[in-house]
Amino acid sequence: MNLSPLHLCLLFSSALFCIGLIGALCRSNTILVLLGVELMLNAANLNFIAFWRFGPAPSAETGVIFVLFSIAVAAAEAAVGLALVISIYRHQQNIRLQEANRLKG
Amino acid sequence: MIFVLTIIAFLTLATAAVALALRNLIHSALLLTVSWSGIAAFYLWAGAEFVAFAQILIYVGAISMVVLFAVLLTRRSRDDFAIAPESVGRAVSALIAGGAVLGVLFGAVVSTRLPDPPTSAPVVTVRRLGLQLMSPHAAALLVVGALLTVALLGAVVLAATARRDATEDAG
Amino acid sequence: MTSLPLLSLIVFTPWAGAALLASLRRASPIIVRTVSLVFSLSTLALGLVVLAGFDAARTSPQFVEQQAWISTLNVHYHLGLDGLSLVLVLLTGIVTPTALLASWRVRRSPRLFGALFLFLQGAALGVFLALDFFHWFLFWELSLVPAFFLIKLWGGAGASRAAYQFVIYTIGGSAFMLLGFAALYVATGTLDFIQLAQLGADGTIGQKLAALGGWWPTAVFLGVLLGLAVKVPLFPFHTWLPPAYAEAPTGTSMFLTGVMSKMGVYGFLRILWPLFPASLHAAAPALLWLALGGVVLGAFAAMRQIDLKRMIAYSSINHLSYCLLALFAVSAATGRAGATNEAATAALSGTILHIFNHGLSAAALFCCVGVLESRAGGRRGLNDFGGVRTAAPIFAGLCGISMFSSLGLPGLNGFVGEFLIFRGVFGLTPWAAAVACLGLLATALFLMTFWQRVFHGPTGGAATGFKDLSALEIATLAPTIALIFVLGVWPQLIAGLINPLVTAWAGHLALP
Amino acid sequence: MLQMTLALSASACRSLLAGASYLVELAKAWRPAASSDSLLERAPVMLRDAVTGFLPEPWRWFANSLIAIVAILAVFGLLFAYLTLAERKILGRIQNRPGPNRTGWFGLLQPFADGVKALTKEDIVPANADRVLHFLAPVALVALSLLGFAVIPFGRQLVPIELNAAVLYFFAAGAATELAVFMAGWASHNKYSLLAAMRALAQLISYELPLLLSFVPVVMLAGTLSTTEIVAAQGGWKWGFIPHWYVLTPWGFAGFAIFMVAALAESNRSPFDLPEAESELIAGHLTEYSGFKYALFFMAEYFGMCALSGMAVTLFLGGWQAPLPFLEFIPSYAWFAAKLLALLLGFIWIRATFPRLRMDQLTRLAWKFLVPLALINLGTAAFWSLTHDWAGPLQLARWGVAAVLVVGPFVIMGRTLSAGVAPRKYRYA
Amino acid sequence: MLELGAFLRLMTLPVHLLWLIAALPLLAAGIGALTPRRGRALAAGVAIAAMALSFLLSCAALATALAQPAAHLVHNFAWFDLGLGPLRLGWLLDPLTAFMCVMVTLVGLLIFVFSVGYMHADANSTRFFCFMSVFAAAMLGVLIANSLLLLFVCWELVGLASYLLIGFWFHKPAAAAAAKKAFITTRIGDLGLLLGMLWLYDSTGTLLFFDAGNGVLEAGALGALTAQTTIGGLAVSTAIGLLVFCGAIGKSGQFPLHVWLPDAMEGPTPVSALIHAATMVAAGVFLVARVYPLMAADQALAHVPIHALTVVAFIGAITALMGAMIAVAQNDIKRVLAFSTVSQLGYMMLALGVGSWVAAIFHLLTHAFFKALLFLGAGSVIHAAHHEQDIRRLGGLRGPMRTTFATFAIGMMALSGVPFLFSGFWSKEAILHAAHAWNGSSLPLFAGLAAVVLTAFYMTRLVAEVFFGAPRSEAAGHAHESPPTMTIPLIGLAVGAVLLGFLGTPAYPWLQARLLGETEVHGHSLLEGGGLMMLSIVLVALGIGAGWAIYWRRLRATATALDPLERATPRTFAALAARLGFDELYAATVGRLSNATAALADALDRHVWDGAIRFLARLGEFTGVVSRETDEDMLNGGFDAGSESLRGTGKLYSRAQTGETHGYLRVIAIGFVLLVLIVMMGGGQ
Repeated sequence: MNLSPLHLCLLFSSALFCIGLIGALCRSNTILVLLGVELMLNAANLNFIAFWRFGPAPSAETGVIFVLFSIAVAAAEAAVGLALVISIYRHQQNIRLQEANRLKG
Repeated sequence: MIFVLTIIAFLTLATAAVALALRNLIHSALLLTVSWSGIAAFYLWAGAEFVAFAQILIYVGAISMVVLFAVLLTRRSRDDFAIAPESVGRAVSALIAGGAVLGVLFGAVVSTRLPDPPTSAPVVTVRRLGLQLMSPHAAALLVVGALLTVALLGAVVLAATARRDATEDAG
Repeated sequence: MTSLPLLSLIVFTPWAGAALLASLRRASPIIVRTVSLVFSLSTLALGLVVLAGFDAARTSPQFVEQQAWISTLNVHYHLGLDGLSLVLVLLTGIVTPTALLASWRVRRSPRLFGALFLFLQGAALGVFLALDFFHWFLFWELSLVPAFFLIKLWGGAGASRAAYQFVIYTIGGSAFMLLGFAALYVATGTLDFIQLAQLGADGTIGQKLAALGGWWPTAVFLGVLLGLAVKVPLFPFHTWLPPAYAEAPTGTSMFLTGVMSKMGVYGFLRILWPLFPASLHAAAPALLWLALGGVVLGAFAAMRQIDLKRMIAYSSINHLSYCLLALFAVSAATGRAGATNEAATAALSGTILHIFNHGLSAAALFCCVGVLESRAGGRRGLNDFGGVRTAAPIFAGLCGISMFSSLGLPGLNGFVGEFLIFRGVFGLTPWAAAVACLGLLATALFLMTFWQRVFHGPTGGAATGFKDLSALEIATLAPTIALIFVLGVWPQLIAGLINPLVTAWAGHLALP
Repeated sequence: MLQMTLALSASACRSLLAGASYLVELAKAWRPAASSDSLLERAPVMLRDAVTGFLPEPWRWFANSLIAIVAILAVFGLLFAYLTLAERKILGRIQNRPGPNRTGWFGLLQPFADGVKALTKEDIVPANADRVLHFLAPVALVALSLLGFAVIPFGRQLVPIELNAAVLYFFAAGAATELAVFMAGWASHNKYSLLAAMRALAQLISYELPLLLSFVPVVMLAGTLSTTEIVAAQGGWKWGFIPHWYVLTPWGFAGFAIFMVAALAESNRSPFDLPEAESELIAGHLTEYSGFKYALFFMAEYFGMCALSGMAVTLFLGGWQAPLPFLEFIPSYAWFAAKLLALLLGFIWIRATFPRLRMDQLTRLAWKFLVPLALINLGTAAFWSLTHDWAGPLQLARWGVAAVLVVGPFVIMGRTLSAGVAPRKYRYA
Repeated sequence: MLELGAFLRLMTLPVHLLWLIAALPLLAAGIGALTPRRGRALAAGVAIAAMALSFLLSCAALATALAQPAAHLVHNFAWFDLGLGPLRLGWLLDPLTAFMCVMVTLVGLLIFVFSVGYMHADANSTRFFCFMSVFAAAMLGVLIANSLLLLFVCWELVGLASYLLIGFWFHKPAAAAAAKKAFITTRIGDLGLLLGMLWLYDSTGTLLFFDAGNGVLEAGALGALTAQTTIGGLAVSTAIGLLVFCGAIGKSGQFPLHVWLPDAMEGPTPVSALIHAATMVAAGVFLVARVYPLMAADQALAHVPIHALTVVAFIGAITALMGAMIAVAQNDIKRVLAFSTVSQLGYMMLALGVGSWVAAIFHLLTHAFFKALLFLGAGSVIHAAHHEQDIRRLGGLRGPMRTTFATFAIGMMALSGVPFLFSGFWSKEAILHAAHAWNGSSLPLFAGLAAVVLTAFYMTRLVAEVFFGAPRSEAAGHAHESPPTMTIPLIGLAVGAVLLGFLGTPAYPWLQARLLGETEVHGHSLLEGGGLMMLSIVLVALGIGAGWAIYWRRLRATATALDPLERATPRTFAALAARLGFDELYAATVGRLSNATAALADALDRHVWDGAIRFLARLGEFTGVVSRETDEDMLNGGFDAGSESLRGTGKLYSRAQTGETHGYLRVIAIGFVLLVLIVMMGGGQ
């Protein structure tokens, strides 16, 4: 098996992604779920950088710029998500995700 | 340099995993900052200097703060910081699902033939990045600016308490 | 030459003003009025800027702005200005502030009033400057919306009905025009006026439409004609006009007659004539009769009106029919032996001058009737007054000047346009000019009756305790009156802008 | 055998050659004709190269870095020590008392006495505290404060790391210190500590914004994030005597002022020292710290102050550039030091002069005054940059407009601000 | 006789400055318009000063014109650009213009002075002087215009001034109605003038009278106009001439548009004197005289149905006779004079028609003086008698008002044509001679002779009723002489009414010669054509004698006593007193027709056109109702059933929505895995 650096980077990011996924799946605390999602986002960013760094045309900064935007979006997501957490807390006095199901069909 | 990468990756993965498994939320958040810094280090290693510092500035400087505030604001007493253990069933199902994804991803990555990396690391100057952002990606930049503003306002509106206590102005 | 998009500025500054007014929720009425006045004045200011850079010797559009807009439809954002447009822009720039000043005392929601007015102004300007049918039609229809509300919300007792009639009638007409242009687009693949005019000049439009089917050219021509005829209005499509003008508030009446009625004539000159010269030529003898009907019957119907606003409205029909009369006479004479370029030039110059002059004098007359109405608590009947001149000499003087201008007294602006129209029409179709003289006579009759009943005789009726004009009202009327004098003595001011254009138009007389 | 001898001699020759070439290189560096810089100017670099020059490439880099770190630690450690002394002496003079004057001549040994005292004091950890974090907090704080020095050009060639995004790096490192403050407050397991930490965080976050915004014009005008290039962009003189420092332009002056105010707040200096003042929440997050950990916090504060001052010098005051052409013979690092010390003196002076702000005034100042001002300043700078080709009388107009853009908002918003100084109405009292 | 202008030779007025004559009164009008009501002295002073200056300028212009009487001095300029060429206007100076200008400014000056006294009690006298100045400016503009268009412009402005001045006391309904009537009636004629002008413009391409050979009154254009024929075989020049003459009919109160002129006496008396006696009404005569080459162009043509001048002659003759007849039966002092004016204008037209335009102008000038004199005298009487105008209620004013009586008597004798001493005699003789010499028809001559008798008769009646006998009302009893501002103009005009005649006696027809552009004056014997002169002297004597016999001998005793003629032939007298019923006739025909047209137009609008639209609207409404019914009953029912079943399905699916986020996440993860597996399996092939 001949793994290039790019392979390693991808494996790394997949692992990070799955850690985030498992965290988001098994924890019932909304904040932790959010953190898991953030990790998954980071894993995606990692991929962008990796493909940019080891990709065929690294002269174009597209990957970098994409990550910049992605980070900005993640920041927005975190801010809104945590604000939602706080308002959920205000409603049900805890932040257990499985209890926040009032809109179910 | 693969060696450096390996260390970084290991550190990052470990802290992330531990952070998501910890019972103390504060510790989780703090550990995650380490993980994020690791990712930043990876960026630095890959030559994306600007992104690395942006990652630190935003994740370590801002998001972690917000998370910590959120944790502090959603607990009644100090002892609540540690949260009750999760149900075993869910943990198992999560592990199975996550494991399946991991397996699939690993399989996919390993079985894919990727092009050989270029010999030298690409150089990206901040100036070029700025020019790229301002000319071809200017629209996206504006949209992101608007998004951040809206997110800021939205977060404030969501998190602010309704003002019921005008009478308390007696001072 | 500056690279500023002047024409876009002209069109959209009033809309910006409207938006600003819409956002000024808490502003006091005085601020609202000032803001709307200032924004409406922008047209005049920008119009003068354009005038400074305007090359009167060129007949093609100037200050052109052209950008691809909807490429699948071959639609361009295309603005341009020639002498005709410039004259109309200047007219709008003069009439709108005057109308807003005349509405200064509007109590009911001045903010909405101002915003709607500015919106209306912008739409009218868009019509005068657009060179692509697509947004020309947008502006054309958009002008109806504010006009509708201005009539309905601020009008008199029958305003609602009049507004509905106005809008539905006009939209009904425009619908046919839209269909016509749809067919035109299908046939030619362009909606650009300049390209279409070129196609129209060499008869390509007719051939292409005929390729769709034998009756298509006629149908398309009739559709477009209908849309424009309703707007002007051409006799007998004019029945919406008297109630709409009569029921509208004073300022709106001024704008309707001063600017909006000109949109129709503009359409005739900009669209119908260049695009369908052959069809118009064929239809012109019949249309000539309709225009004569408007001239004569409009004036005679005015004699019969008790409501002063309706009277002035009918007079507007009469005056606009003069403009169309000239155009139809020119078109009918196309290619006929003995039709001289001099006569055609005079007729077309007269049309454009008359558009401008009638805009001024009719707006001033409506303003005067508005003053009467406001003093008499809403009454504006012919017999409600008497001896106003004794009580209000200044008002009588200014009203008299606008009246004599409308009547075509030499030395005032109204005469120049009428004289040129008559000169041209006489040169092309003498009998039509002779018949149209009846309209002149009837105009004199009803205006004299108006003047005699309202201003002369012993003071009585609603004229008791009549106050003379306030400084504000004088300021409202004075610029218009001054222009009436100036243009009466020095018509070159306007004529100089359109001479080459009109000469070029008249040069197209010899058609295939 | 012969082969072995040959190989040995060859390697010896090679190393000899290497040594010779090294010497030649050194000599080249010494030769004055190579550059116009004076000997004194090049001394630090030459000294470093003399030490590390013989090492192979990757190691040399490593060693250079080490040397830089050691140098910074030494210089700024000493500076920290004597800054505390200077502060106490100056405060004393301003308050009409002598200040420390017992330990050593003129009190010069006082810092060392303090250090010894701090080292020997008992290290108290509260019973329920989070021990790890309680320990990590001061360490992290000092470490993060030190990070900032890495990109400040102390002299013409004296920049520890040449980074493309140096300014960003600096502020990213600065932002991370907030974490340490939180850790300190939370780990102490003390209500007041936690509250004070939250307050401190609020203040730090609030002032980070004007701090960042105030230097953006500099980046805009210089067109780079690299500190060395920013300093280089400020080189030269107009008409031979007015330096091209950014502080000497309207927007630069405004930016400098905002930067300094925000820097005061960021480093918890008076009059923004609420987080750690004794009379506010009993010294805040420092309550449960004593001994050497407390000293570390103290040290971190002074390091932060120095780093921010150094950044201010770099961004606005022309870095190591001499103020006048004929003063260039004085080495660049001396100029840098002079400017840095002047700013530090300013910090101390301000501490002695201004009363402490209330919490609400503090946040209002940040959000309602500094941030809008900085934003407007951004516009001013944009105007400045767009009008760079204005000459002659237009130049005057350019100055006039820019000055109005700076002074106008200052006056207008200053009025609303002073309205806010009126006694507060307590909503949650 | 010495050349009148011997010393005037020193004065010249270049033609390009001719406009100053008209501009000065216009300036005065502008000042008057801006003067507040109490600034009466200023307004009057400015108006009189401007008029005096204009008079001096006119004298200078006269001198200039007389220096080369045959030339038409012109100054043409462009008004505005029409694309293919400028529209040109111009000033014209020839003896005709110059004489008219002098007359208008002189008479105007005297009347202005008179007005100061007459109007001093009126609150609006600033406005009065303003309007009078407007009139003077416009009238002078008519005179100096070298373009039919410019003439038309000023012509209309004259009409406007006339309108404003007739309606000066607009609070009186009669005055307001008279003003409107005057405006409308003259406008009818003006439309003819407009059409004629358009035709002329279209045919010749210019409206300039004289333009170095290109003007419409010059041979080239006239030749072209006579060469073409139009409807009914008329020469184009005839048609145009007749249309232009329409304007003159309206303005000069000729039959059949004379009805407005008597009503115009509702205005202040100076207005009647200046506008409706001396100048404006004469503008029609002037117009025809001005375009005389055009009117006379068809004379050379033999095969035309009618010559333009023939029409003019007959219209003039009818008007002269009719006016004189009606004047006999009027009781209002101003109306008598008004119908006299109509009659005299008819005389002038007659003169024009029979080919002697110089005689017409001669009579115009003399008539201006004596008729202004008569009107001002009447004004003096009215002023003294507290606005009593009915001659039956006056009487016996000879004693208290000596100056007025003397001057009025001079005017009366001039108008009646008392021989040798009075100007009216000479001008009237000139006309009668011309009519006698005309070979078209002798009817005009007879009509003129009849009018001579009647004129002498009614003037005698007027003087007898007003000045002799005893006062028949209290107002007349308290009458006293008017102030000098009123009497001095009377004396001035009286002098003119006497002397002016000697400018044109057959022995030394200086005026005629100069008007015709001759520098030599060919005198004839005074008694040449003496037979006609004797006849007319006899006729004048007959008229005065009849008046003496009927009115003077037996003076009226009371105001209510019947007129002797009325006693004799009540029906004729009634018909004449009712002005032969023209007003009623017009009201019954033209008025009713226009009202019917208006009603028709209005009804068409209200019922036919609007009805059609309403019908269309109803149709649309009906379609809407049908469509709604269809929608509600047929289409909606089906949709309702469909959506009911959809809702059931939706409920079924909604059970899958547990609301548990983890569940969703898990499903996503599993779905992702499956997707990747499928792709990989598929991609392997």
